[in-house]
Amino acid sequence: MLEVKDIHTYYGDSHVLQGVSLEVNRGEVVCLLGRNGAGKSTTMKSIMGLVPPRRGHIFFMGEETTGLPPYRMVKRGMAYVPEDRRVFPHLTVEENLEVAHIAARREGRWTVKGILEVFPMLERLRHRKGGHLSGGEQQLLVIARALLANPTMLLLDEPCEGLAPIIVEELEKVILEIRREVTILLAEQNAPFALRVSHRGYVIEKGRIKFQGTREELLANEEVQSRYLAL
Amino acid sequence: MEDRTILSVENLSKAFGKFYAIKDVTLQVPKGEITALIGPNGAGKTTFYNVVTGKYKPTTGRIVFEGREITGLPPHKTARLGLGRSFQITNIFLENTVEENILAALVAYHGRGLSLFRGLNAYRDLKEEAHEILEMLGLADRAREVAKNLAYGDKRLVEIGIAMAGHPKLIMLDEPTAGMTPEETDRMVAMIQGLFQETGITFFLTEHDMKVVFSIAHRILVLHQGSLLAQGSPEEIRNNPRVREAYLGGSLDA
Amino acid sequence: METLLINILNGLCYGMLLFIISMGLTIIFGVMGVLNFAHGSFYMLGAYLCLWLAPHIPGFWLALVVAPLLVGLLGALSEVALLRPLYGRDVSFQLLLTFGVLLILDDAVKLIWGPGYHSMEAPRVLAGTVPILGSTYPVYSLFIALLGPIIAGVLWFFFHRTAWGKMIRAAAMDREMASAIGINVPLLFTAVFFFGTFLAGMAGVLAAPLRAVGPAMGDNIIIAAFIVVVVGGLGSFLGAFVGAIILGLVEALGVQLVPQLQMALPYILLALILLVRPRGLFGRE
Amino acid sequence: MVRGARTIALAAGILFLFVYPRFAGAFPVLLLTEIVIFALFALSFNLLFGYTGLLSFGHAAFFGLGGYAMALLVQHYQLSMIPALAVSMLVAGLGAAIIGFFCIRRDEIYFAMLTLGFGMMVFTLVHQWRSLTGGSDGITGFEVPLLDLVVKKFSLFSPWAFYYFALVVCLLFTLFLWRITHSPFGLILRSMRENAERVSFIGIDIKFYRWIAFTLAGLVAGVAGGLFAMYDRMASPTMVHWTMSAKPVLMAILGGTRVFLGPALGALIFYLLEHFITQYTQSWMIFLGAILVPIVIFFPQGVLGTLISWGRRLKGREDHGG
Repeated sequence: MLEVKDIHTYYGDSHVLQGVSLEVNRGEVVCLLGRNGAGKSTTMKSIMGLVPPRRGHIFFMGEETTGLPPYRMVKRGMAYVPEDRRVFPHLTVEENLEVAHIAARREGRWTVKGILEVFPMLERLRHRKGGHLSGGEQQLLVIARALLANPTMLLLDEPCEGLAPIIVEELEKVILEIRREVTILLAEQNAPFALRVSHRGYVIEKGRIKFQGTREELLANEEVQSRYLAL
Repeated sequence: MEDRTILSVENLSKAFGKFYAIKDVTLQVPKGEITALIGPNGAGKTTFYNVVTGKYKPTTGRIVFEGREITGLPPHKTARLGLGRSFQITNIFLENTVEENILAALVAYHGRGLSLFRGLNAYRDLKEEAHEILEMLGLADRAREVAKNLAYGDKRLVEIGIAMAGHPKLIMLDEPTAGMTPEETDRMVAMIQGLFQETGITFFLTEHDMKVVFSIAHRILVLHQGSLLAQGSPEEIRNNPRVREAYLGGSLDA
Repeated sequence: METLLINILNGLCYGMLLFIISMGLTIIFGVMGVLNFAHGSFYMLGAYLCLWLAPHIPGFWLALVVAPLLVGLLGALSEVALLRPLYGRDVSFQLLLTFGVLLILDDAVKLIWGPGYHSMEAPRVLAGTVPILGSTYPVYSLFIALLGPIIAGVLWFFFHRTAWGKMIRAAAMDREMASAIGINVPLLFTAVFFFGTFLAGMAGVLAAPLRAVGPAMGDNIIIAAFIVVVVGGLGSFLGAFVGAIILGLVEALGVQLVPQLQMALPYILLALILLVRPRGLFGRE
Repeated sequence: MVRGARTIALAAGILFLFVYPRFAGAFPVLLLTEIVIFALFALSFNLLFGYTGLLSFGHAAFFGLGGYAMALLVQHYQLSMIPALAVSMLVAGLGAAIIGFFCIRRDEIYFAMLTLGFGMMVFTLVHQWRSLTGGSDGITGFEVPLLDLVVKKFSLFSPWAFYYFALVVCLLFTLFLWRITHSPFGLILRSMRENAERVSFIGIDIKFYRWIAFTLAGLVAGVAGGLFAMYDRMASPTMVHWTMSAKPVLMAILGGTRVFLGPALGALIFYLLEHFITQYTQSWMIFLGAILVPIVIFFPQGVLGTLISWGRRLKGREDHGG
């Protein structure tokens, strides 16, 4: 479904991604593991078109999408949950959801009403401003917002960051629930969490993929664990 | 006790609206040691830095540095008293050269900022000192490079260099190894340990990487949801069940 | 007493004009981060177009629709052709560029319509005066003072109840994220610039029967509009409304109460508010 | 190589400024006088904008204060040139110190708006205080004072004499600004432009430094204003209006704010454009605008800044080739 071929991405002069390649098949949850600054978020942003790569190719659903702006990616079925959550702070929960639904213009399972039923916590907070939610609530809102594009694939960038363990458990349930319908690429520092919900994983370090394998392979490889993941 | 403590914080709170980023934190930082403050993202570490160094005014509480109350003093005053800090997000003067980055801090420390009519090049002593600092950081050959062209790890070193150039009595590092590769992290840890042994400055740091924390800190403080959860020696923290439960999870087993 | 009332009405009338202009300015700034120096010139252009169109199409009311559309189109065109290459560059370049547009428009107007001042009749329905407390007051001014709140209501509805309005607000808060949920941001920017300059043009048309139409009218109003949006809080809807009323009243009452200082009053207001409230009355940090 | 080219260009430029007018008619000399004065005005503005990161939109206030002070001193007290200019400089500096005290409390767009506000208050003051300033007519009808160099007095009546006087004064103050920007103080200013918050964490009171920079910039703008009033034989409210404040902004960005002499080159380009366009048409603004727009788009660092970076790139290519 998604194929990233040897992309090189820069921030100004600094060469952040130095040839990242990865693949995600339909129905999979694939995690991208690595430390802060290893290039996880940049990979996600490159795929989404927020920071287009200077070299390399990205194929989504069989077509090349390298360099397409984010809104065109959304139209093709890609949704993105950014690392720092980024709800629209002065829009209410409901407006945050509405805007996403209107903007994406993709019909499918999810509607604003439907999603509020699935996330009862958001239903209770529907008139609250996005900026007045707690971190966990914001995280749920942003995932719900992404789902309203009725995506075929979801990019989840560090959903656990800064969340209390109880919320992380909640999040785990949500991901396990939606992965039945949506293909997911998950960037995480929290390897135990990521490996609980993923089928396969890549380890990224210094802008390069250092290791890839199934969940079992990653769990079994001690060198990877101690060297890259600090488990 | 009194003279062993360089920084003492009493009942410190900082609220943003209704949300308390720091709640009633009391702690002491002993002189001549490396103290680490740990806690999950969002625990309030950076807010703690910002309140202590004067970027934010605390909502309540008292901060005493070297026996002198500094509560609410602005950053330029706390810096002049000897409180140096580095930032989590690289925070240097990107369009200036590496040397100028360090020189700016030296100019400030030596009180030469208001010298208008003598060229910078005439200040041999400052240049030499800047050179020494760059040498110490291993950046001497990059002195004339514009800072924005440095590699990420080197930018982080410049960050430390700016803080060191202020001749601090207490240096507060905010995640010095954030985003670094293992090699860069090792280099940074060695650098911190080297600086500590050479200068005897008191270090205070926050850090994500538990290996780093447990290898260099003499004392560890754990912040959780804005409150101090525990403090003690690395051994005590390692074995504290509340800490393990709330934050560390499995990550201490390495 | 009557003069006071008359002056308050004058203030409200001028304030409402300022509100419409400032609203355009503040939307453009809020969403795109561009401080549009040429905004006053678009306002001026609206007035001239009204002057020119009203006899042709015929009528003021049609001009009220057509002229702002033309101004908005010109605005959209200049956004696409001139501003687009500058996004991501230092803000000062956008300022300079819109200043260049201001120079062009100001001189173009002089070339086409001459350097002199023109005046225009109010539309027939709104011509004449009404008695108020023993003196008389022009119906047209009263109409503007009442139209302002109506337009404010319409704009409020647009921003809070319509899909486009909500998308514009979302893009104002976080441009990158707006794109990442599927909003076509370049198109939205053009639309916003169209809409902002449309409002400027509309204010120009409304001002045409009220104030002298001349080449300097844009340069005078742009500074007033800057003051309004800064006093109110950059990007704030409510701020533009309240700021415009305050500035309108300050100017109108200043004429009566402290005539020597009247010219300086808006600036004194600006300085005082900024020194007390760094982000304006309704500004967000 | 770039450095060598720069030295040569600079020497050639100064040589031209001294030699050319000896062989030129009155009109080019007058034009050149205005350029030199405005170059200094733009350079003083750029101490704030390019070096400290503060966009002042009221810099004409100090230009105007200098001009009015000069005109009043010459008209009422018959001061000779240098003392009159010195006092005007101090008056403008004092004005800048007072206004700066308030303005430096805010930054970015809010600083720009505050300076605009205070600048226009000064405008209102000179516009309304008829008895002192002549209101909208300004102050006219004074003689250009003698240049009293103790051993000898010179008349500055001829365009040539005044030009050389203005040139020397402007070069001296340009040198003064250059010295400042290359001093430790200048380094702190540049660091504040890069990252003001970080500067406060190295122990610098950024407000105080901004205030000093603001005052110095006002001081030098006052010199430019004083010269301009003598050049124009008039001090008028247009000298203080915001449209006058817009000029150095325009010139500095046009020439390049990150290069010391960028604003001076900007002033030159501005006046040459004005001069050549007005020969052909009354509506020179439309052409200025039409030229400004592509310059803004294609010279992202201003003309001089972009030229220098092209030079560097060229040099880089040569180095690689050799």
